Amino acid sequence: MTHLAPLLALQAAASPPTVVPADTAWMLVSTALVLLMTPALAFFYGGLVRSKSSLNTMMMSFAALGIVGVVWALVAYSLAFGDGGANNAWIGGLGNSLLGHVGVEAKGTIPHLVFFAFQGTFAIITAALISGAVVERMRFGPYLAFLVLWSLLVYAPVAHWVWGGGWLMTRGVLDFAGGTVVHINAGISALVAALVLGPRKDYGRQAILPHNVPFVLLGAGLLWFGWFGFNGGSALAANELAGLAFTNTFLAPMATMVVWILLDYFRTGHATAVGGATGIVVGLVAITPAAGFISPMGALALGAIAALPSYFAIVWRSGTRLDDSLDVFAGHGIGGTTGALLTGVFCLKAWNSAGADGLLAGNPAQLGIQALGVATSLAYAGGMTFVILKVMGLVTALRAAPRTEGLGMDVSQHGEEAYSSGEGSILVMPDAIPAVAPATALEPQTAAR
Amino acid sequence: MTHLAPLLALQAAASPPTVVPADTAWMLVSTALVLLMTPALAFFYGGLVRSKSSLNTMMMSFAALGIVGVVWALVAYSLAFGDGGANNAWIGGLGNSLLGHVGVEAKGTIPHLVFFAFQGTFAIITAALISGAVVERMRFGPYLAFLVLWSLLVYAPVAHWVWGGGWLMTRGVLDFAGGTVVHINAGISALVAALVLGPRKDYGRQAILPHNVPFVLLGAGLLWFGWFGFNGGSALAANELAGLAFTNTFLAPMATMVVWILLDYFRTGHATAVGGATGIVVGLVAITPAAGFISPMGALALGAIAALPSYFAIVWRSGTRLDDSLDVFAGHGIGGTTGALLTGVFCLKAWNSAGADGLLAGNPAQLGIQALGVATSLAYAGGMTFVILKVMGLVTALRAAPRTEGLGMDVSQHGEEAYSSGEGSILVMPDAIPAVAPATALEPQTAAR
Amino acid sequence: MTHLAPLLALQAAASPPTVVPADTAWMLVSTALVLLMTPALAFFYGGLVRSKSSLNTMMMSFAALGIVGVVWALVAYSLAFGDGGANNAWIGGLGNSLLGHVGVEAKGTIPHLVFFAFQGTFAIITAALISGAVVERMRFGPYLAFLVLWSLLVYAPVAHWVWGGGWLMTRGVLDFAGGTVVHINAGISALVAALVLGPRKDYGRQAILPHNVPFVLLGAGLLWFGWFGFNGGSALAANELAGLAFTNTFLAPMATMVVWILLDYFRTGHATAVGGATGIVVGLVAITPAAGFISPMGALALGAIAALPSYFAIVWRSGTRLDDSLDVFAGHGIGGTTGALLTGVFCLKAWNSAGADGLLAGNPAQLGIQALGVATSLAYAGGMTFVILKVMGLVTALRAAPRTEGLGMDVSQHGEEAYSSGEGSILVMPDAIPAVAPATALEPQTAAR
Amino acid sequence: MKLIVAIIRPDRLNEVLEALYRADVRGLTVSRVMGHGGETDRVETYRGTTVKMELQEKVRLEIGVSEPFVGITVNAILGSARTGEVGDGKVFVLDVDQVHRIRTGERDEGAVTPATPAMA
Amino acid sequence: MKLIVAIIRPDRLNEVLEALYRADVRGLTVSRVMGHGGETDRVETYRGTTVKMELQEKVRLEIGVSEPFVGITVNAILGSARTGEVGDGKVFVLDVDQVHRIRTGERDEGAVTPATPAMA
Amino acid sequence: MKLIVAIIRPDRLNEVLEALYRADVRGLTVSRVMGHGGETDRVETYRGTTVKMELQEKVRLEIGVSEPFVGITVNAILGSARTGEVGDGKVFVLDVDQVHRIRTGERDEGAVTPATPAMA
Ligand SMILES: Nc1ncnc2c1ncn2[C@@H]1O[C@H](COP(=O)(O)OP(=O)(O)O)[C@@H](O)[C@H]1O
Ligand SMILES: Nc1ncnc2c1ncn2[C@@H]1O[C@H](COP(=O)(O)OP(=O)(O)O)[C@@H](O)[C@H]1O
Ligand SMILES: Nc1ncnc2c1ncn2[C@@H]1O[C@H](COP(=O)(O)OP(=O)(O)O)[C@@H](O)[C@H]1O
Repeated sequence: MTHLAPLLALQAAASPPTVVPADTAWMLVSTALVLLMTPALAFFYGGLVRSKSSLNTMMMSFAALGIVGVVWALVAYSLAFGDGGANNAWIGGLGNSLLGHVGVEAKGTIPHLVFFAFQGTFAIITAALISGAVVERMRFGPYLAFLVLWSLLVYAPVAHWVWGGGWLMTRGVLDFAGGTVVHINAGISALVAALVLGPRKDYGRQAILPHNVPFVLLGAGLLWFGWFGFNGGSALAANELAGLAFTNTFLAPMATMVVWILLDYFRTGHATAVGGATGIVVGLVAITPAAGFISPMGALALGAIAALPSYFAIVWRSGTRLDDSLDVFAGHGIGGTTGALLTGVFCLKAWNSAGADGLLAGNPAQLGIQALGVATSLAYAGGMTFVILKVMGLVTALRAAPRTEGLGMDVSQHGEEAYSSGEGSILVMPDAIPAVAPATALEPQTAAR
Repeated sequence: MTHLAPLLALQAAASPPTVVPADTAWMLVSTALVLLMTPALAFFYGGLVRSKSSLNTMMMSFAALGIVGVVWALVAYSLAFGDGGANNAWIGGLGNSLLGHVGVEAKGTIPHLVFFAFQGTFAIITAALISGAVVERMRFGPYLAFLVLWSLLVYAPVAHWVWGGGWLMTRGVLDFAGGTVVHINAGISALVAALVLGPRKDYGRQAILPHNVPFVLLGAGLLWFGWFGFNGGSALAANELAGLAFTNTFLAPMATMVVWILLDYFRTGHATAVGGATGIVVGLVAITPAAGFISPMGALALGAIAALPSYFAIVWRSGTRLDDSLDVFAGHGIGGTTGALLTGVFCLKAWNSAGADGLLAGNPAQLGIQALGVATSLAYAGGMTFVILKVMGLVTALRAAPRTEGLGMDVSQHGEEAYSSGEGSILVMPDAIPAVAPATALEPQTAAR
Repeated sequence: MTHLAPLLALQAAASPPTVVPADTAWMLVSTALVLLMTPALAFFYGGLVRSKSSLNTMMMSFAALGIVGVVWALVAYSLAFGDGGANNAWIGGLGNSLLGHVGVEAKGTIPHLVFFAFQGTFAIITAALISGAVVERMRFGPYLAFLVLWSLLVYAPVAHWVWGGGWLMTRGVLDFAGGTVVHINAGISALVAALVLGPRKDYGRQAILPHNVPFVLLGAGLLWFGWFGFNGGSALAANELAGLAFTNTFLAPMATMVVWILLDYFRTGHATAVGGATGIVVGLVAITPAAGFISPMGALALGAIAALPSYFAIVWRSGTRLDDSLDVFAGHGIGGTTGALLTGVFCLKAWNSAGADGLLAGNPAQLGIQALGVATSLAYAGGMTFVILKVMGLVTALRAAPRTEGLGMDVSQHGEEAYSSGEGSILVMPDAIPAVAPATALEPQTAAR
Repeated sequence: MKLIVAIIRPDRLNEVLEALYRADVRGLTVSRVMGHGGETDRVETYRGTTVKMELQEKVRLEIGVSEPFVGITVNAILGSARTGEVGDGKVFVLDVDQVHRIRTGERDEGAVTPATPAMA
Repeated sequence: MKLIVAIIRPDRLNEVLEALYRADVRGLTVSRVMGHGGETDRVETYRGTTVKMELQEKVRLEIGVSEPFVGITVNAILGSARTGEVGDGKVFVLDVDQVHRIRTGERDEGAVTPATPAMA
Repeated sequence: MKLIVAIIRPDRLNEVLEALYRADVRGLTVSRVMGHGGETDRVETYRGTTVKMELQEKVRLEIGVSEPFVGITVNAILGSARTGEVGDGKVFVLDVDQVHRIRTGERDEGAVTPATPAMA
């Protein structure tokens, strides 16, 4: 995405770069849209778990808004997008840490701060995505620590390699809005986390059902809405490219949902709501790397094709002992991989001169380049996540004790219940109640008869 | 709406038309906003039905996002907005089918693809609106087939007549954002569908109550939010006209809600929440055709007036055997008619030179023209919907068997429940579990004491 | 905020002011975003109360959309932003009442109508905020009357003083997006309302628990999303200043949430979800007055600091007889005060030449000026709210009778329940059912076997 | 004094309430329960997980009656709750030692009104 | 051994629990139920539909006690659940044949502790 | 005829259902309840408010059986519901005067099938 910024800057504005109001308007909106995706994810995930762990699941997303956001501002942004000097192929420098030299002056055609915030929303949701693999068992404290470490050690470097001028970018890997940086990264990390933590104690023994499917649909709807900023905003301007990325984000999930519903129907005899919501998200994941590089009809095809690997991966996974609870790997890891590779198949310079021609345009090389990006991210993110969790496991327990797990994570981790009737709950009075209560001092209104 | 496009293009850009970034930014946002309206509708409708059919009701909206969206891209867009050549008065051509000649070059002042996507969101929600009349009894498969047929045979032609250069457009019918094309179309089709399918088995025998009124309020809130894109975006540019349409969309529902709450209060002694939400939606429906043609004070008046016919239509309908379950006709059919006619009363060239003067400005003729648009849509959409459903009824059963209906549509149509506790649900183990379970292979973390 | 408008107009557009499309696009979006905040508030508040009063709580926000919106259009806007002539220091004139001279011509760089609508969304949510202090006991009718009086007698004048060219504006009080006008105003009024009405009958006797914490999180997420329009839109243009305000609105709540979670953890041993949501809102409140005047790192600091006073105010308040039920004063009154004062500490001309230097930049005077704004708003809004409620109390009972309160406000005030199963509910048949029922006339489809 | 406990189908509740009303049985307590019996299980699928729902939604009625009302009440329920399909439910009649009306402190017959059938 | 079943108002539950606690009654089971009796029905309106709510929310207590506790328990409930308004509810006392404590397998008296009032 | 009422832990429900199934006990009714007993209370905090949760989630089983099944059923429950931790619950056995199967009108033994253990 950012490797387009200079080009766009040239097209849209004179050098030295100046802030273009129209582009700024669109990027402000896009940033707000992507920020909304994390609460949306909280509902998509929260609806899929049992009621007794729903708040914990939602908080795993909301907490990322706080923790990852702060880490991003303090140092991660600089590692991802700062100038790394000699080591720039590998990692950014610290020049922009503590928001140094990040002000309102133009980066491309928008204020640098807006670019910083836009990228921050990506870092936040990517980390939050992982939580789907460890819900209902991972302790909240260690999870927060994991968010910090993962953002610094996995997200920042990979984002730098692909978008920040690192080696994958120079290799010409195409990743318009984060198929590799966001979805493959999060997906493989989720898989590893699920393996390291092990399955929920009830997994495979009892039926664990979504406690609120409407929340899942709400999450999917808001995710699609926010994704227009995610992909459309990755053009970094309100131009034709944004229009293309936006429309492809409009078309691909439609095709995926339709195919998904048909697969559901033929396998189980029913088109399920959870399936429809999942299909939408998988379609959005798959179009993410391709959005600005392929044709709209290509997006329809890509969306339709992308349903298959993720669908069958979910079906297969559910029969194993692998408790990637909300199928983050099948949805984001495999969906992102499908999208990244198909980008190398469908991409056309005719639609984006800053892009490349792909397999169908007679350039199989691009497919290889895409595969390199995929493989790198799978290997690095998977390995590093394994190391982070194993090391953390040496200093603290990552998961709750079985009895705690049985009680539910909401009560055990947050001391709260998602839905309480208040029955049989006794108020614990604080020690001191002021003698003269203000309310009585001002004799309350007499009530209606 | 699109009959303004050329004019705006002239005002805002030089010929040959070029993409204007500011207009593109606004139209990208507007398209995202209108897309969000369909999930919003899913909640508005889903909250109004019984829990046992809530997922099915929501899926009737979500499915439209997939099915209608794909149909729109393949052929419906071309039928509605393509050049129909000699027959252009009646129907568009196939030149834009499969997105032929629909690219990033400017249509008006925005990329053609963005115009296509914006219009697509209208086609989607219009079809979804109809579902409110047949909830809790129509089988899902036939419903999906109906979506396809209706979009092709009803939506596309009517959209062409009014917006695509068809005969109603040349007659000077004013429909800024879809009072006729969207709301009257959907409303009358809903009425016919309710008559053809017949009432729910419990209708008029038992009390059928909304299972989740907060969802109804959530839907209404998100619908209003999205409607700013619906009406404001129908200016197709970020200009004064957009500002006018936007502000009228801000004012009218306020007046409708206030009047609705008062009517509720005087009739039942209570201002209800369902009533407040319904009032908002009716106000939005009524202002839709008028948004860009009348003054803000006119919008307040229109909103206030529009509450009356829809309100009393709902009260009357509930006493009959006509099970238009969620009052789609009273809300959208009658609300849209009120708005379309009042457009002919309040419209002023002073506010939109591309519009017309109405009755109050001494031009009663416009009211007649508006009536023509209303009558045409009522007759054509009503008749065609009747034919579609009767023909479908010959090949398959449109509604579920009474016992299935009693069981609830969620379990019978989707094999799911909206809210499940998992109690007494036995896991059906898939045949094969891999001997070496990965989780155990990697010895899970020992848990906290 | 509006005191920047002229300046921006000068920067961005030539005189006579003309409408700038990019600024218009951003302000249309911002207005829609702020409008969405009121439904969001309905969920934030509605989730925190008991199920039996949840609809009433939500309707207290939704009703403001109707009532306050209409009052705003009719006269309040004119009082706040109209030209007050000789008395302009105190109150605006009536020149813009009934939207007189409010059209599509430019005010600053956007259509005047858009400015009107944008400001209207502020008036609406400010009034709605107060409801959090009187939920579960205030009668709905008197509440609606209070909304009208409060908007006219409190909101309009204070908005005029600070933003409409009144005396506080000339004194140089900095309030970028409403720390004083919105949050302190609403907070102190809520405190007074809670004192006048007195505590809920169960308050301090029984545990009153949030019935739906996911709704609280949904509300918080949508509030944050909308707040980007609230603060970012207060630049009234899509420029660098908007980027600064936007980014500060992105950063501050993150710091507040993190600190809040830590405080929760150290006090109760758990990081709660309600706490996380509350922290986000408090951070948003605190950054509101400062958003366009301080540096991003300043915003992080301000957000972190702002958690403390509000947090401990809530803890303290809960031990008293003061039933400010949803802690509007602690959250908005104290949060707004913290923000307004810290604006005087952190503000820098270097970031906004239209602003001022603050304490840290060696200008303690600004802190004094800020304190003047705070004190004025506390005194005026508090006193006037007291008078309004006491006078209303003379003509009608403000709160429901204890038995009604026990039954719940949903049934008593709205004749509805939020979640009904329909069990044991008997349909009350309307007198007349048409002999020939239309459905039967058209012999319904025979159903599937 | 007897306590009659009946398990019925949710969608027969209104009919049963009406039948009891006609039989002059005024007081009763209702609760949502789930039942297992001869009905065939529903199958549901959530992503890769397929589950068999062994419990069906039922409604439980609890009615304290004086001896003369036992037959009347049981028959009212049997008549109004039957559909003839598996899953109609059961009626249990239990002996009661004491009944108290909380409001008045009345005991036994006095606590369940009317104590004798109107037409008797 | 007796099983005491009480139907009370939801908003009296805390008082009743406290009274039972003071009466040394430790074990009990609570459930939400809906009751029909002498109370006047609520009327609600949803759009054009008007409905009469015939069932009121109530809470059901189920308490297994040894003979010496029967009177104490019933009186604790009667005393704490009463408001004097129609709708206060009922108390039923049923005979119990056996009681088992699942954890220990203890039977009857042993299964409900304490078996005899402290002050006795 | 007896009516067996058991209060168990929610997370033992599946095991208990399976044990009953193996014991040939086919019909039963289940409901969610909340119980108070010897378990330590949970503490929760909502903003400034701290509360003690005195009630634990439990599941209530109601099973009508013919005499020969009483022991079998009780033992099946005792065996499958026990964890050994405080909070396992109770089993009550009540006498039943009559049982009716609504669908057929069959009475008593006939209403609860099977009336005698398979292996008997
Ligand atoms: N032995 C029993 N004890 C308690 N409840 C029972 C018993 N048998 C059946 N039930 C209840 O009655 C319902 C219907 O019983 P079932 O055997 O399915 O149909 P039928 O009563 O028509 O033979 C069950 O769902 C269950 O709730
Ligand atoms: N005969 C009965 N059997 C079972 N429950 C009853 C019976 N009569 C009343 N109840 C329960 O007691 C509640 C209060 O009874 P009601 O007659 O309304 O008031 P009161 O007990 O004060 O006369 C009812 O809502 C119902 O739940
Ligand atoms: N006397 C009683 N009457 C009715 N239910 C009881 C009684 N005692 C316990 N229970 C139920 O059994 C559950 C477990 O009882 P408890 O005393 O906590 O543990 P245990 O049975 O292992 O001693 C309680 O939560 C309650 O639901």
